[in-house]
Amino acid sequence: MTQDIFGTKLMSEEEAVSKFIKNGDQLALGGFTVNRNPMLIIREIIKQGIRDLHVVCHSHGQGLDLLIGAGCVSYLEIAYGGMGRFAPTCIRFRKAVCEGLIKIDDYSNYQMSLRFLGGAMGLPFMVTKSGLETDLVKIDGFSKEDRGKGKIATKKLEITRNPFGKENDKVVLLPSLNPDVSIIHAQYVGEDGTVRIKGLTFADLEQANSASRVIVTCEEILSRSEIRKDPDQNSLPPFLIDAVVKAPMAAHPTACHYFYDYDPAHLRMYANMASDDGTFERYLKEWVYDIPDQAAYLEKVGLTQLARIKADPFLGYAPGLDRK
Amino acid sequence: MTQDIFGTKLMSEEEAVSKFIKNGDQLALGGFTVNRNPMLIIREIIKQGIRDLHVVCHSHGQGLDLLIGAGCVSYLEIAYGGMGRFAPTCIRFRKAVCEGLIKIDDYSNYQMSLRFLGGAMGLPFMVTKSGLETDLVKIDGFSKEDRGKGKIATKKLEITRNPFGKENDKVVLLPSLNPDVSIIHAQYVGEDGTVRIKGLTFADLEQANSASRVIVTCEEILSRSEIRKDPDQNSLPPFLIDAVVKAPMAAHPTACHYFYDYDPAHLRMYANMASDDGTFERYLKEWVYDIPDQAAYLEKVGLTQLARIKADPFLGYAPGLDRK
Amino acid sequence: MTAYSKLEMMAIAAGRLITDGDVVFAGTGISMLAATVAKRIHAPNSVVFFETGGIDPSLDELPLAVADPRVMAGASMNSGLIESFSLLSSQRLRTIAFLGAAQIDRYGNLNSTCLGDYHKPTNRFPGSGGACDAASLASGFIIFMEHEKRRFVDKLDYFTSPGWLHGNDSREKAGFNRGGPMAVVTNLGIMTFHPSTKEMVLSQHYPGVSPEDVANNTGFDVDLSKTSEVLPPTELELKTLRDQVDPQRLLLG
Amino acid sequence: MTAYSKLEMMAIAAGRLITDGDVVFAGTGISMLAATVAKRIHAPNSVVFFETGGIDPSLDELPLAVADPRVMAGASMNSGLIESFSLLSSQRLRTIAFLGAAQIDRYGNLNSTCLGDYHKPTNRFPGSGGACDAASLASGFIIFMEHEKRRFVDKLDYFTSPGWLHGNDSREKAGFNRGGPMAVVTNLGIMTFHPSTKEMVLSQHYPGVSPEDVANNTGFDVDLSKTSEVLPPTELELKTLRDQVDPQRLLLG
Repeated sequence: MTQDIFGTKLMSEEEAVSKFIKNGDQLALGGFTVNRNPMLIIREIIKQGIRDLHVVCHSHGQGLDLLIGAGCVSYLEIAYGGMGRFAPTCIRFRKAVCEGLIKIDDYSNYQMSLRFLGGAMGLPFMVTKSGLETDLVKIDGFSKEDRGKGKIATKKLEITRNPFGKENDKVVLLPSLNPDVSIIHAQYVGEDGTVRIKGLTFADLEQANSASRVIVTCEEILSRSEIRKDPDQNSLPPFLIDAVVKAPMAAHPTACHYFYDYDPAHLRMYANMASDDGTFERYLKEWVYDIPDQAAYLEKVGLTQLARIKADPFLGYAPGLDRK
Repeated sequence: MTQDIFGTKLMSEEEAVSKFIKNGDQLALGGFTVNRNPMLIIREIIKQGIRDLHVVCHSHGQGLDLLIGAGCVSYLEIAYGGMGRFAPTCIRFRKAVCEGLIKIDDYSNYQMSLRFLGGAMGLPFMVTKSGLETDLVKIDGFSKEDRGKGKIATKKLEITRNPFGKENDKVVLLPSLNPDVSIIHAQYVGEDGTVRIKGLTFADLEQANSASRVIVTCEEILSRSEIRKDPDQNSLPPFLIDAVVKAPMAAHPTACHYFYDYDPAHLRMYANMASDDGTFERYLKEWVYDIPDQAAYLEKVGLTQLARIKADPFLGYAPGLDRK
Repeated sequence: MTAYSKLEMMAIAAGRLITDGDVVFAGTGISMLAATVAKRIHAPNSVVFFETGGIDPSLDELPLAVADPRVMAGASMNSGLIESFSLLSSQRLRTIAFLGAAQIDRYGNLNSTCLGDYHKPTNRFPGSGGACDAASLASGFIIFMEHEKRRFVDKLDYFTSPGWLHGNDSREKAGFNRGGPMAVVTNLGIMTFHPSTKEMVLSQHYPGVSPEDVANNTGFDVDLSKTSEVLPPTELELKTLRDQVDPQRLLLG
Repeated sequence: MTAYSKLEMMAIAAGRLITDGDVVFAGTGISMLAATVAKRIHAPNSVVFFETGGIDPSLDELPLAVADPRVMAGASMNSGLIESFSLLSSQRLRTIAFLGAAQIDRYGNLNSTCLGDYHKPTNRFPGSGGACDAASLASGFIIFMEHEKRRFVDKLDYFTSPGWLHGNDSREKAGFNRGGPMAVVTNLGIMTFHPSTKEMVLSQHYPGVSPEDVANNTGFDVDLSKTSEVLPPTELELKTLRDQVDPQRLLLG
């Protein structure tokens, strides 16, 4: 029987970030816009002043915007930066791109997911027909000088002919991604380190399988026998996981299926505060820098609001929640 | 609410095969050696005298051997034909290959799985480093005349350079597969047509997602509300399924996790009978042609033997089963 | 006759373009309304799925984002992006996508990325997300747009998602094996594409809108000669939309 | 000292090559015995997984095939072939595979496909299965063989799984970015490969076996100059193998 996570992988968010994330790392963000963003780890990255991150993701919202706004990101490969009706375009993201504060390269969601899958499968590249002729394949967001540096691919992509098809059968080859670190939030981790994600997995599994190091925050720790009772439901094996942080509601203000809904009140407040440099700094101070730990964070959110977003155990979300 | 399977997709094995499988089809076999072979459908194919099949699979055993032995197969793309200790090499398979009764082209398990995945993802080809320099990539099992005919790929594969890597970074490109028909056996199908496979999925999902038509046999039909209570556990959506055949133990003599183990006595008997043309014909007569339906088949297996291989509901197999 | 809003007209008009059995790749907002109203009225066997991996959820409450937990409840399957885009690409299905954009050109090519130069944009939008994928891979797609000159442009600032490219057979020649824009549903009417040239034409205008209103709000020439007035929403359509699709009035307001 | 069989010696000798933390791609038969005895003795944090998708099952009973339901019980995860071969390829893991074959050459290249001409073989074996994949993609692999001249051949009838190819740096030059055969465990001893030429050398012979026995059963010249006698199975190794790994004596007989 392999060793359990106690005394080895189970640790605080502070230890997880200081041990496994450093300046300049290529970082894959788990979750998708309003769901299962690894917010606790993102706040900890900001608190530890980690800089010059090269973020790779598909469609991201809250966590990404905070990370960019706090000045942690230098390079970004992305398909979508938005928060639905709360911020159709992520606010600090938009500002950073328009002001040239970060270097950005655009792909599509499938393209980015395929790049993670390619990395996870140990393949050098993946193929798609998505994006032929568009600026996604014609405009390189990164400079020639940046190409090949660190984890930046030597080329954005390559257009070639399908050797099994006809003359016009062109395809796009996409370089696989193998990020330094993947951060994800899961509902459950077993005492043995097995990870179980409920609801949609987005590209979290491809990201974790492709990364050199993986940090998982979770709502609950299950016993070894409990999590191994139905192995069909499990998502990642222990030997790919470097750090497990037990932290209920670590995805707040984004949702975590079966545990809590997204927090419309917080997301509206964030959108308001993010739209001005001064109030954004205040948000960072009040909700990141001045918060010692997750318990204090949840205190600040407040029991009333936490009760509002508590998920129905069968539906997985908070029915009737005021989302206007 | 979409319509349910009653009166539309739920049908007998006879109807499923006559409606959806025809001479010359490219057929993907679900399961893996001793597990979840779609035996009922395979026996029905044999009974209906379907010929000239082009079988594509990875590692297959019982179902494949029977299909080859009965003379239904003309072309075979495969990675492995064996039944573990019961027949280290499949017996009728070996005979057919050595006697030139079928045309065969060898790939590896990952290569075949990638080809199904590529088809499932709508990609024209997949890339791998597996097999460089070996005869798997150097020897084409099919003739030049056969290449491009029907569903046979125009080329077995293509060796090229990884455009994102260094000089020697060679890779193998594999043409994707989109079989005419995929046949799989599942534990559960919902009244809505949703399929749930328990235990290992092998490449069944990639096969079903890549095929033009899909036939599923199952142990049990679940109500719509039951199968949709936990959508995370489901394997295939209704709109990819053409026929559902409710047939308990339709994978016998191979195993079906949580329902029954493989049947060592039957597999030994088969291996003995398959090794001689005369006794093999007798096996076909007794166990295929003379059996009117699944109920009669199970009667012939006998209650005592069915009880021996009945799976423990927690372990998923029959503990202590005599497997020597 | 019951009064209705432009949003209701758009959702219902777009929903009518869905046929029974379609596998619909939906976004949020108006596309959710369109897909759901179609499913509840004339296309009961159409299925809605989301790029995030949610396949055929019960949609008892309207999701406000494609990653809303409401796309996971009562679903046939919960999976992930790879599985969802694989389905989108499936050659055996008729997959229809709903897309929005910041800019569109006469061939239905879309920009949802930025205004100005890509490297120093004057405005930035969220980006492709799955839009480029849906436009590239689905059997067809339907676009929602506000009808304004600055959005219907002669040349896109950035080319995010492929429509009919340069018209005629250029899409096929570029390597796409199916798909292309079917219609543009705006607040003024429904635009389609000429069968051979693939140039945008006005197909239907809403009651109270004149073909000239469309021309005046389009940044390129558009053929007005074949337009007719749209059938306004029926009582059933309006009632379904209001009572069953968005009873919380999250989108209908 | 307790008597032991050649099979027990082979399983234990191979098990000793596993280091703690290895992620072991196991087949059935002797490789199951080797992997499991290693895990229960000196490599508790090694993990066994199967090409079929079973990851770290409890193995309370020995599986007789990689698709045996016993590779699904008490596992960390049940997945499928794609997931399993992805893990095998993972660049962050040390993945070690156990393989068998019908023929091997001096560079550890393997044949598990056929004898005679591929198109008209005199005998047919099951084929690659995952062997070519493991030999191509794992961090390293260990081969089990019966030591016979007809199996240790100068030239393979069919080349299924890549070892050191033509020796020296030919494997790297061919495009493989890691891996290669580490050892061949036979019923006579343990063969390894010369660090630079990659030719097979006799590394250890079993008690009661002479280096000449190895030479007489090998179809090509093999360097015997560096061999030493293998440490026979310890009491703990034998007891673990017999009482915990295969108490049903399915493989030990």
